[in-house]
Amino acid sequence: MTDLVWPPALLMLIGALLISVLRGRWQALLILATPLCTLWAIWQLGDGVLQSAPFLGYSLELVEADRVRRLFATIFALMAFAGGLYALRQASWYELSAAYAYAGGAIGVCFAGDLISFFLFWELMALCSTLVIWSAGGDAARRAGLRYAALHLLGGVLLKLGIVGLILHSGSIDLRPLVLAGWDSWLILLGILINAAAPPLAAWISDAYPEASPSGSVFLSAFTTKAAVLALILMFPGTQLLIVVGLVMIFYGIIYALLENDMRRILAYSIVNQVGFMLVGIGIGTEMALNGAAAHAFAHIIYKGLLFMTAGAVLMQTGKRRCSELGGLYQSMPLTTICAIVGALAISSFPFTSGFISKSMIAQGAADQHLALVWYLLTAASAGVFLHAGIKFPWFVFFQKDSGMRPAEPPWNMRAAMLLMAFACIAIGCAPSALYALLPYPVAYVPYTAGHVITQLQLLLFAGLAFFVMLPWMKRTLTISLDADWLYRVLVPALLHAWLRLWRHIDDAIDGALGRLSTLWQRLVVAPHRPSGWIVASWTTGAMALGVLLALALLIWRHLI
Amino acid sequence: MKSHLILSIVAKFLIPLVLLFAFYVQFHGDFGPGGGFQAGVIFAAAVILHLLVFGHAATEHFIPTAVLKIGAALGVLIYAGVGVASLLAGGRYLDYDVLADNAVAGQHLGILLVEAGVGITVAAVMILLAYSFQQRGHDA
Amino acid sequence: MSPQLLMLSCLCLPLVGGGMLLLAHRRPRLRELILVLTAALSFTSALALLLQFREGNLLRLDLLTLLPGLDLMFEIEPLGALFAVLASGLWLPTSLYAIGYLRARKEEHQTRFHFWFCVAISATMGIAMAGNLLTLFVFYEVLTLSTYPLVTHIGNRGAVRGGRVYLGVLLATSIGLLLPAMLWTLHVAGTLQFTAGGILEGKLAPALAGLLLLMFVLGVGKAAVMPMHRWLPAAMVAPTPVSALLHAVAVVKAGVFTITKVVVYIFGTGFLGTVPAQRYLVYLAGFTVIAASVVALRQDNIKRLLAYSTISQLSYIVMATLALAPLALTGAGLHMVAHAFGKITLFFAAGAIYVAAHRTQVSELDGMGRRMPWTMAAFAIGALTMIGVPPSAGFVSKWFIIAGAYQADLYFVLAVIVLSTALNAFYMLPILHRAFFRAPEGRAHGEAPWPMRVALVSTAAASVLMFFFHAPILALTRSLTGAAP
Amino acid sequence: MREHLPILLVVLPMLAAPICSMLPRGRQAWLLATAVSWAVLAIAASLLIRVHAEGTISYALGGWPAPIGIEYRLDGLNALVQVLVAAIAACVLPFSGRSVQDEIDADRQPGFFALLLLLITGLLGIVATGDVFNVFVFLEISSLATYGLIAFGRDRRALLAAYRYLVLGSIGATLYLIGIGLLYALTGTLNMQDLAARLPAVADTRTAQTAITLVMVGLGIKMALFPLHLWLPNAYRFAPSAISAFLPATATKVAIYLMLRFVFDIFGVGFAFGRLELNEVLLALAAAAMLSASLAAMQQRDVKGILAYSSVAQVGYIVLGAALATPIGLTASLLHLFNHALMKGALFMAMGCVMLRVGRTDLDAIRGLGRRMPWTAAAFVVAGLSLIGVPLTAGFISKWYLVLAALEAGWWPLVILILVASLMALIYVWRVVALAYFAPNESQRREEAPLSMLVPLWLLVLANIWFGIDTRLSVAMAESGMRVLMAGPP
Repeated sequence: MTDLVWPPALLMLIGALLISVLRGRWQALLILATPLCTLWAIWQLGDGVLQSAPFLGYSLELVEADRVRRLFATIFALMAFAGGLYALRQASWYELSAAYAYAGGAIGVCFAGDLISFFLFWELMALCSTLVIWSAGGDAARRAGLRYAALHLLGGVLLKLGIVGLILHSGSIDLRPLVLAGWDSWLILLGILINAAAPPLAAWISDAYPEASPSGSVFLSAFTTKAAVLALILMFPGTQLLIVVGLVMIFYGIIYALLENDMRRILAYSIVNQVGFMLVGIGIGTEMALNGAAAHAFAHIIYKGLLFMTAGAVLMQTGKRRCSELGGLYQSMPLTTICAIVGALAISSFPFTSGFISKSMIAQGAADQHLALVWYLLTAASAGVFLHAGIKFPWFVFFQKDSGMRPAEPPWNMRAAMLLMAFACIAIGCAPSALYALLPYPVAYVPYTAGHVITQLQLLLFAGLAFFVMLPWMKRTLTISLDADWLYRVLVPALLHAWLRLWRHIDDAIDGALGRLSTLWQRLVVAPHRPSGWIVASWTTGAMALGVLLALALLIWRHLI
Repeated sequence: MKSHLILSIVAKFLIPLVLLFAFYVQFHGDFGPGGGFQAGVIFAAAVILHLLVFGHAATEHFIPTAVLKIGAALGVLIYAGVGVASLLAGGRYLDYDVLADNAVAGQHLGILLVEAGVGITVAAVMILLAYSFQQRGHDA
Repeated sequence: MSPQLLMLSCLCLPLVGGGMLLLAHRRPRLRELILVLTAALSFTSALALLLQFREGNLLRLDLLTLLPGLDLMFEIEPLGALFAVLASGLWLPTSLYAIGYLRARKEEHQTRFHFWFCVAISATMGIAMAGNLLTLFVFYEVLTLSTYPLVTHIGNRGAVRGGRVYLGVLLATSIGLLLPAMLWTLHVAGTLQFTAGGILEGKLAPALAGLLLLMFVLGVGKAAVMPMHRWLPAAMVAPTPVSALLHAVAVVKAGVFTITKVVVYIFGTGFLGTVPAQRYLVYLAGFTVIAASVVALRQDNIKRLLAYSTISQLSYIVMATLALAPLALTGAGLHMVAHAFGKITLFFAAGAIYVAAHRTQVSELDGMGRRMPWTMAAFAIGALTMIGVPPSAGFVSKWFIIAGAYQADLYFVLAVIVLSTALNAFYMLPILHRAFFRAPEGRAHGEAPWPMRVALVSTAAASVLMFFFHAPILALTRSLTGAAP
Repeated sequence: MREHLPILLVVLPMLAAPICSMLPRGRQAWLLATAVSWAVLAIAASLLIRVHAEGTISYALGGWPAPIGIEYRLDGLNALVQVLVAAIAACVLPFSGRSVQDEIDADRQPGFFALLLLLITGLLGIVATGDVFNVFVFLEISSLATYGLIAFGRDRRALLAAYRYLVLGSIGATLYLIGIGLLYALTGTLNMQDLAARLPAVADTRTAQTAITLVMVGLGIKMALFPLHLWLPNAYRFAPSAISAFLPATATKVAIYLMLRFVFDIFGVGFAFGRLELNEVLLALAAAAMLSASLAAMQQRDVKGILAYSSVAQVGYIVLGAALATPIGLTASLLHLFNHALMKGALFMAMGCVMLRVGRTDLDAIRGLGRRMPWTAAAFVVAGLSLIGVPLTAGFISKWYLVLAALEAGWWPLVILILVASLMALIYVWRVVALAYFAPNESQRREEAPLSMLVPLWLLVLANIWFGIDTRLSVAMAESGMRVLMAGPP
């Protein structure tokens, strides 16, 4: 049964490999064809375990498909295609190759039927995403990539610890819903949450993504966090803790995004915020909420990809990244501006965009469970999202005061990619049933009721009002805001340096002590034994004889006493 | 060498006496206290006195080093030879009984020879030592 | 061939080859042919031995009896068979590599170099097959002495100084601690035979057993557990083929191999479990793992960095062995192999860079990935093995070490693994970034000579292959834990 | 004739000595001496075999039976020591041919060989005799010969060294003489067995105790027991090569044998060690010897100096084993006595080769020796390994036994001590080896020593390996010697 299956992840990886070998037209063709082939393969998969392989004495379930896995794989493949199109002419071959392998890892995670293969693909993602960050070149990217890699390898190891422990204690390697009990499941959760960018370990996202190349950040925005969301759906549905974590993430994202100046950092924080919504959905754990989380992930990938594409286009055309240095670009980049606005509306759940139909499902899920507080918070957060992502990003970048720059529109492939994504945002928003059909559980939810639409519009209106009222406060942010990343930006290096200093001190102290001891030893013990020392130096004959007699006297005296 | 008249006269007077005494000790060793070792030393003492008083050249004149060397070896040879002879004669090592026809004669002969060997060697070696000390002084 | 003859040939083939090398002194090509042939034959016989062993033949060879109860004898057990195959197997690429290296560097005394290399391999085989502690000790010392001429091969002042540290530490620890520990063991147990389940149980008070174990762990200086680690960085004055095979595989693995043998066959894991002090040695090894990684962070010289990384990785194995759980022992055995593949690749790459570009510092590696893609790709795989990331051999072994730590309820080990993984990433990844993501500078140059390239690519490939096809090795190391109930 | 072998063994070299001295040419003297040494070895070996087959051999001199007459008495112990002395002599004499030719004036060579034969006579006599006064006589013969031989050294300092040895040696001999005089006064006998039988009755007297002390100190000087070793280093260093190869392998060994004989067979362990606690003194001195002399050896600038100090340290090992007074300790002691003779003989012979070709033996002369004289250097390495106590060499076996003995007696610190001293041996041997092989030398001309020197040298080296691998013979011998000693006074 396993013979006829094309593992989608494998196709993607082969594509990645070939991209690194081929050049020119063939490479371009491959870039566009690989995700599509993968997509085809994804939809060829039936449900259940389709491919297994022996490893570490276990039988791995390399490909196991079901609805939610297919959903995520689909959007990953689509995103790879859009990203590939966006990056087609601009990115280096190694960035594309790494990005595709990264996507392959993400798709592999989607279909991993057991913990071990899940982990293997998980690590692949971590490595390849590091390469994507590094591909941007430059020192900032190097350092950010390094921190990123270290943190993710750390998360990977935690996950590994958890997985090994779980396998050892339960005897099964199956990837299945878990109960939070014991070290192992906590470690697994922790490992996944690091990838989901849950505070306080969320800082890597705003640290690393903005340092990637324009196309790199598009890829990055899609896979890592959403793979974590999928993992949580598969392993921790209905874990109450996730509601709390999700809410924290939502507000953390909003607050930092509001304080932030760098446009891509704003978007990075908004990822945290959006993933927070999904986590809340998973934490609620009802079919409705899980559907909502999955749908939101799907929608989110598209509009966040779109936003990063527009930000990337601006960056590429202007070379500027700070909001305070940008502005007035709508005049020369109208298409980009429109796309950015579409994305911004989608993220703010504006009716008739994808965000509206997915985010409201989560809220509905909360309402169904009579989680009033959660519902209120989610609603308030929607306003916050509109503030930072829906208005702040497009306003400061494209409108505001005129920066005087008149950059051209980006190349055709970027424009095509942006248009594709913008179209998808609106298409899903207008015809939600297509997306709903893909969701894991049957959907009996109608987003477009009058009350719902009006409520949402009111909310957005007041939020928009608030933004322009508070505009003076918004402008002052020229600095980089301090985040939990000081932990590894400042504290860890400081600790390391302290350790190294201590180490050197200890070393010196030991050396010093050894030195003194050896001097003493030399003087008291070794020196007399030198050829000129008193023990060795030729004694006069008389002294020798006297010595002998003394020894004799001593011995006799000893006996006679 | 500066000549010391009194010393040389006394020496000339003493040396024969000492030599005579040496021989007495040598041959009396058979019966009473004495023997080859002591006799050899006394003999050598006489020669050493001659050496001290009259100088190396004079002494060497009548007791050449070569002779002494042969003497030293010869003495040992005599001593060991007697032992081997007793072995060959069918007895044990230094078993003088078998050296002559009867045991008493054999004892006499054996002891006489052995003591002679010892005496010769000791005297020769002592004199050689004295010679070499003398020589060293001159070399330097 | 009878198993005994096979064992003897494992031991003697390198020596015979070495002798023939000396005879072929004046004909470099013939000499190198002999070298490669010898390595290949040694590998074949080690492999044959392994197969014999897996068929369940009793492989025992009594060579000679020094004193009653004190004999030189060999007996194959799983770990030893593995070690023998590993060392001789890696000798083959190393000999190729060494030929390329020495030729390219136009080194003097090449015959002498190859000869001592043969002797060292023979000693390694002796260690691998040793049937009792005395035999092991004898070959351990032979290995120390025979590698000295290799370490000081260059012959300048620095080499002599490094060699002195090397020899001093290794001999002082082995004579000052290992030998007394061995004597003590003999005195207490009346034998030195490696016996499944150990020979000390019930014969030594736990407190004293702790002391004895400490003497063993520190006495085996080759395992480089701190504070006995200083020889390893010092030995980096050696030509790279030496650092590669000896200080990534043969010598250091002989150290951890000895510790493993002592733990499994002298103490017995069951008995050692009752020894309280054993925990502290786990802590010591864990400390070494972390501390050496931290020191590696600030190294700029590639080989020194690799040396500290080796120290860290060795203590991994020691730590896993001392965890005493069956899975941890399996992990220790696997890690011996995995680290060997990875580290030898790294050293090969370092040497190739030295030969082709005359660079020795990490800070000089900018853009090396463009200039020497094969070399640096191999280096990357080696680095991933060190970190333990799939798809590399290190992943497999660390997996089992983690599992073993769970089995033994040693959360300390887990913490060490977490921390060291992050640290390893911190000192390995910047090198990769430099090599691949920076523009090359300086004079253009190509790859190192082909024998070196073949060697390093093959070991890198082995490292990846072990990730996928580790079943035979796993089976072997599993049977090791079968010997340790 | 067969029954006279015990005396022939002693008489043969004694007869040959004067003949040697009268021969006109050094070459002839050398040939004679060599032939004699081989004959002596043959006799000693046959005696050893006979002792093992038939038990103790007693030979009364001059037909006077013991205890009145002088008795030669061979048992498992002294038959072994005789073979040792004879074997070393048989190796050193062929070796000495070239080196004597090189180091000593032609007209003095016959005298040299005569003295050497006398030395052999003296040593064999000490070992063979069962009479304490006869021991003194042979002691004097050997000592006088030694003084003369050392004085043959080319270096001017040889004379001073010989003189110092003469003074100290005479003091030692005198002490010994006074000691046995006291014993004679107490018991009225000089025969060892008789003495042993009569001694217990008078053991409580101060005279007896003083006598023991005198004998022990006298012998201590002869065997160079720390701190009475001061004469030794320079004597060995400046003596002619052949002599410095011969002396450490035999002379001190014979003195040690004598001490063992006195302590175990005459005084009895219970008296000497139990009552007088001499073992504590010996242990302390042995420990001091091992550490202090090794330290000194580590810092010598001359290889012969290194080896000389090492000899002092090794005496410590031997005494250590004996002072434990257990069967295994004694076995270790005797084994080491035997093995050390082999290794030190080989080492000094190697230095003889160096002396011949390089003309000096300081560390600078060793530079690049591995290339210049590969066989000699290799021999030095192997014998050096044996000295350190590396497995598969003879040195390992005896040290192993020593450690076992210390462990058995529960003397942990001694184990450490032995290992530390071995480590120091490692260091001082290594200094030489490293220079020989790893020090660059501008003149790389190859000039190996002649075969006549290499063959005896390598014989000893191979013996070192042989007795490191096949230990049956040496251990059996040592154990039979041990049994003699452990049996104690009759």
